[in-house]
Amino acid sequence: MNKPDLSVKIGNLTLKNPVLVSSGTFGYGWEFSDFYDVGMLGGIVTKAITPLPRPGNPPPRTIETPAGLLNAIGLENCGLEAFIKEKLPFLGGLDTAVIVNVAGAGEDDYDKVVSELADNKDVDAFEINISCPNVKEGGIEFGTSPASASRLIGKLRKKTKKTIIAKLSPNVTDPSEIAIAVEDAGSDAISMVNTFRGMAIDAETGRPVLGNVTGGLSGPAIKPLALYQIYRVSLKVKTPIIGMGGITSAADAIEFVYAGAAAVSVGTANLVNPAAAKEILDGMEEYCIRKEISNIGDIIGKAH
Amino acid sequence: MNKPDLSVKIGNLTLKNPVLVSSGTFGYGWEFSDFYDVGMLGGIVTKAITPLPRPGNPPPRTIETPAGLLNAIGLENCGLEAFIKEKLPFLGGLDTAVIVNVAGAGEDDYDKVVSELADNKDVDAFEINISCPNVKEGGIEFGTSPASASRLIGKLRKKTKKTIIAKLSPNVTDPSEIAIAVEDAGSDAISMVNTFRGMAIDAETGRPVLGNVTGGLSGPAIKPLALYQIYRVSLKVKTPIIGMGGITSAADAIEFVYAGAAAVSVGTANLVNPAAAKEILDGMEEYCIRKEISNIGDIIGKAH
Amino acid sequence: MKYLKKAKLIENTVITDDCRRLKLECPEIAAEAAPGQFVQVRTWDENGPLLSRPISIAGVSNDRKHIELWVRIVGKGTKAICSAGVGDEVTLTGPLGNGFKRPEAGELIYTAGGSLGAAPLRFFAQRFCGCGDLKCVCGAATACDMSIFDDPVIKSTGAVLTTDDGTMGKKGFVTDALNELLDEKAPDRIIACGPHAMLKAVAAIAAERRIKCEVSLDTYMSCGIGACMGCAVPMSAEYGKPYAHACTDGPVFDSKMIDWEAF
Amino acid sequence: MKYLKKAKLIENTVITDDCRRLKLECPEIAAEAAPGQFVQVRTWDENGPLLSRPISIAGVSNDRKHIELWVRIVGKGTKAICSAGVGDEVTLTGPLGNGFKRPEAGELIYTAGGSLGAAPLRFFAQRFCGCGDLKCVCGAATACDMSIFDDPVIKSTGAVLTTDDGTMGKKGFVTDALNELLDEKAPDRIIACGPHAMLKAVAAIAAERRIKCEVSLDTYMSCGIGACMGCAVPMSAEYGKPYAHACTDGPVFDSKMIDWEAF
Ligand SMILES: Cc1cc2nc3c(=O)[nH]c(=O)nc-3n(C[C@H](O)[C@H](O)[C@H](O)COP(=O)(O)OP(=O)(O)OC[C@H]3O[C@@H](n4cnc5c(N)ncnc54)[C@H](O)[C@@H]3O)c2cc1C
Ligand SMILES: Cc1cc2nc3c(=O)[nH]c(=O)nc-3n(C[C@H](O)[C@H](O)[C@H](O)COP(=O)(O)OP(=O)(O)OC[C@H]3O[C@@H](n4cnc5c(N)ncnc54)[C@H](O)[C@@H]3O)c2cc1C
Ligand SMILES: Cc1cc2nc3c(=O)[nH]c(=O)nc-3n(C[C@H](O)[C@H](O)[C@H](O)COP(=O)(O)O)c2cc1C
Ligand SMILES: Cc1cc2nc3c(=O)[nH]c(=O)nc-3n(C[C@H](O)[C@H](O)[C@H](O)COP(=O)(O)O)c2cc1C
Ligand code: FES
Ligand code: FES
Repeated sequence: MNKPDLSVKIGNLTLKNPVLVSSGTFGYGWEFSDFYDVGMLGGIVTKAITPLPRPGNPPPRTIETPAGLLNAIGLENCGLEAFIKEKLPFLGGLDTAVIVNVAGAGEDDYDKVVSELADNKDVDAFEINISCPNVKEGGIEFGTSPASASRLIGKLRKKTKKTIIAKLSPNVTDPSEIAIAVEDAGSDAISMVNTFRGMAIDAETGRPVLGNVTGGLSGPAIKPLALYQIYRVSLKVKTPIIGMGGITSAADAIEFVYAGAAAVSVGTANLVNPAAAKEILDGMEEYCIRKEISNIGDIIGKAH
Repeated sequence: MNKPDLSVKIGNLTLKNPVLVSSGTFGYGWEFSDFYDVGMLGGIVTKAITPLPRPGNPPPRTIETPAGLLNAIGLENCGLEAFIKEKLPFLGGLDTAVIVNVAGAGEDDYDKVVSELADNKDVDAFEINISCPNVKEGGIEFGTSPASASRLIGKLRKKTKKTIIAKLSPNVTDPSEIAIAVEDAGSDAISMVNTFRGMAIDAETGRPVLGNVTGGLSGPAIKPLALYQIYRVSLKVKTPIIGMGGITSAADAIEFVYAGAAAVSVGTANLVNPAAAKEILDGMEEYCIRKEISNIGDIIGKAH
Repeated sequence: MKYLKKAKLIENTVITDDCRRLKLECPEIAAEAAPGQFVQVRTWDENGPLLSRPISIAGVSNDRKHIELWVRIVGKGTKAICSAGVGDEVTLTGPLGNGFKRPEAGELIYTAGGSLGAAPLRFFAQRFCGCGDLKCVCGAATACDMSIFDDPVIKSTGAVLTTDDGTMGKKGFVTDALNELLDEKAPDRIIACGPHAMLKAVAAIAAERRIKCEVSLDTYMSCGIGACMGCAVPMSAEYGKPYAHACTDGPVFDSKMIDWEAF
Repeated sequence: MKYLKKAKLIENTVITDDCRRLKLECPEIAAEAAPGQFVQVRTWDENGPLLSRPISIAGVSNDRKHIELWVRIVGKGTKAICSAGVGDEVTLTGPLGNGFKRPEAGELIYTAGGSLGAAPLRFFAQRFCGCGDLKCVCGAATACDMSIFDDPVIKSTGAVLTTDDGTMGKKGFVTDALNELLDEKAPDRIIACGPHAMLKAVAAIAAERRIKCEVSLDTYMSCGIGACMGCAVPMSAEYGKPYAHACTDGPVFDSKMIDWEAF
């Protein structure tokens, strides 16, 4: 068989393959460039960018749980200005889509980051993080109410022609409601899931382990939950879904595609094995060849 | 040190110790009696009982996931009549609290089971399952709307003087809302969490693994999520919480107590190791002795 | 009575690339085990899968102190089990489930084992050799798997050995060899264990020839002790209930009670 | 350059009940490793913990083909690592982090190692012996742990050995022995690695005596390569940023830059 066609269209952006790397788990890309050519990926999603630098939460910020990772980083990042100056040039030089994850404490923060980068040639898309469980001011609030999610996305839609991806919170009764709201408001795609709210307690001391008390759970533990949410939401929206949550192997990634994801994103697995995303991409290609799937698009949502 | 006091009051029921076993993971008790004297436990929660027998869902009904178990049993049970005749006598003969888990397709079903057992001397309490993710007709609906949860509990409250425990769904934006609603409606206690909605897909075939397509996730994978929900809800309600979700060791159980649970319940761990609940009870006692905790009540919610 | 025991691993023998024969010291289970029953096995605490794994009892030592298990590495649980070292403690729960019916005096029984499915049949032969009249067929996909049957008990039954690809023994499926035996003479009972497709085929043959047939099913199990209702097997109308449970009602079932279409 | 490699385990030696010395073949990492750097280690695929585990490089063989790790079993990850067999493949990422500053000619350096914290200091001594003037103190809680220091490199430094309980070597804490040395003569630098409480005490001593001091911190890490921002270390005002990251800015830090109160 010829090489399968793995390309995917997300809004007006064509990804050369469906393997992205998730925000907060891939630094700004260059951290992984000793291990493989990160330009081979479908896209790189940056750590959340806020207008000003954020110091992040007090440690401990991460703790391993059974098959999972709890984190409460608190959106530590260098801020918009340093991002443009120090991080973006490397990303812009790669032959891969650069997706900037945007976060903030209020609508203005999101607006500022998107407006500033709206015409930047090194940026291909925005992932709007309306679902971070680890900052108290905002983020998660947008993600749990269809009305405020819709208002935020609607506002940002007016600021840029670039692809907008809304990143949903899984910590809701029905993620489809928010998905429909952001789709109607002009989001080109949806990415899900962000982390599930969780916490760890030290049995010896009786105290919460994380400096931030609560955190967000990622990794293989949440894979069945993420698959379910994507399966369910993909029945309700027409925009493509970028699926993530515990993807560790090519088989995992393929399951997300069957569930309804047009592209997949590798998160925690990058922290475990720095070559994870490359291995998953290679494995997906092998899978398509072995199964004689000439176009990955043919199997999207086929578990339905 | 003397033996610590492990007893707990839940409504008008005193549990001799805080270790229960969860509905659907301990059969009707006798299945475990070859392994230890199950009468030593604080209480036994039965498999969900419905007025009529239910055949359950088509197989496969369970599948292991990373550190978790997905199930879609579909409330298979022998029905109220056979339960009273065949299962209850054994349970009634034990020196432990017998808690009947009640489920149904509509309010009438719950009403029927509770009314019928309201004066049965072998029954000590009812756990009202408003949170089963694996039956389409009802269950989960009560668990996701404060109004219907409140109406159902209010109705059942009138039917029995025995302790009523409302079992909440974790698949909601804010479990505190439902907790407050059922507390106001007369529930003596809250038990949480039931399973998280999830699914598994077979990467080779692209098809859902479970006969029921979707299922509920339990086991160590969900422990951080359960701890968080209990921590959060215990800030909002005064009624005792029976905490569960991935408890596998005495240390796990102690963490739930610190998070805010007055009693704990062992579920999936029983399936993995039939002596799990006994070992956890023994370990909690040892913990209290080692830490010189004379009354387990002293550490409830102390992580706050 | 069911036991939960730490059993010492006495021998761990390589049978094929991916199969091991384990000998475990567990007098309680050995004393009560019947052919067709199984044990739940765990060799890990934290660093392993969640659930224990069900494995058929392949035999019991003459002094009834040890049990034998035959295990094929197919995933992480069996991999961990097979890499246990001699002297290690293995956690066993058992004996579990209902075994094959005891043979009656003079009963003619044909056994059909596919690959490691031969394990419980081997225990049957070991226990009941002499009680009835036994003719055995054992089939494997290819020659590499034939060493599974290189076992004194199986040999003593004079079993017909087949491979699907003819690389060793008789060429063809177990069912082909079974049919040949059946053409010669109808037995009182067929008992079978092996892959799903093979059992289905054996059940069809038995139904057509109206011969009593017991199959030992391999279903996904969680608890193995009747607590979770996870191991449902769809049953035929005759059975009276839509589902049976493999771990308590089985794993051995009368093949005509099973709804093979739904299963 | 950082490498992700499968390294062959060449030796796995028991040092104490719960400590092992591992020798691994990994020329790429061995060639570039500097004292104070670490590797991320994995010996499992499915049957193990999620994250890799950070372990200091305790030395490099003369031919720069092998690295040495000293590991204490404290949980499931280190248990799996220490039970790897000779010949097994171990997944390593490294060398990671920033090591100790290279000694200048004639620089007088005191090293203080608590228990396995001696590992990176041993590599320092191995690499730089001769470059500066080294005086070493190694402390353990009790005699059972003293065999950690029974190592040719550590011996060659003439290290002062202490135990908290006096069951072997000098009685007292590492810091007591360090203070004695300091009373004799002030060095140009102290370098230390060990339990948190010990490092804090060493940092306080160095601050009081106004001696330059580097400590190698043991923080909880996820990625080890600067990707997750998980390994935050609270820093003093002087550092200019509220947090540094142990895996990229450290694990070796100038002790006066750390906000010991918040840490
Ligand atoms: C009553 C009974 C008796 C058995 N006797 C034996 C025996 O004597 N020797 C032996 O080697 N095996 C036996 N099995 C099968 C054995 O239990 C499975 O191979 C094992 O549970 C797989 O676990 P794993 O972690 O290695 O595989 P996993 O990593 O869990 O899965 C690997 C693959 O095996 C499949 N699988 C997982 N569990 C089962 C299962 N229970 N049945 C069928 N397929 C499964 C999965 O779908 C997957 O494709 C028996 C099963 C039952 C129910
Ligand atoms: C830069 C660096 C270098 C290190 N060098 C060595 C070394 O040379 N030799 C060595 O034996 N160990 C070293 N460690 C510590 C080692 O990484 C931990 O002991 C290991 O990660 C624990 O994993 P586990 O799965 O065995 O324990 P777990 O089961 O994860 O936990 C067991 C206990 O150890 C604690 N723990 C877990 N991870 C860490 C950690 N990173 N630091 C401190 N405590 C932890 C837990 O809180 C828990 O109490 C180093 C750590 C760092 C960050
Ligand atoms: C350490 C860490 C940091 C993260 N930071 C961000 C972030 O800044 N913005 C965001 O949208 N998601 C963030 N996430 C969530 C991931 O992008 C991803 O949605 C989630 O981890 C689920 O995927 P996984 O299970 O593959 O990790 C972070 C996750 C982790 C583990
Ligand atoms: C196989 C299985 C069957 C279950 N059946 C029921 C049930 O009938 N009623 C109910 O309220 N909860 C049921 N549950 C949920 C458990 O009681 C418990 O809430 C959940 O499994 C979380 O605890 P765990 O992680 O310790 O298992 C079931 C869980 C499992 C695994
Ligand atoms: S496996 Fe649990 S009931 Fe059969
Ligand atoms: S451990 Fe991930 S940034 Fe340091």
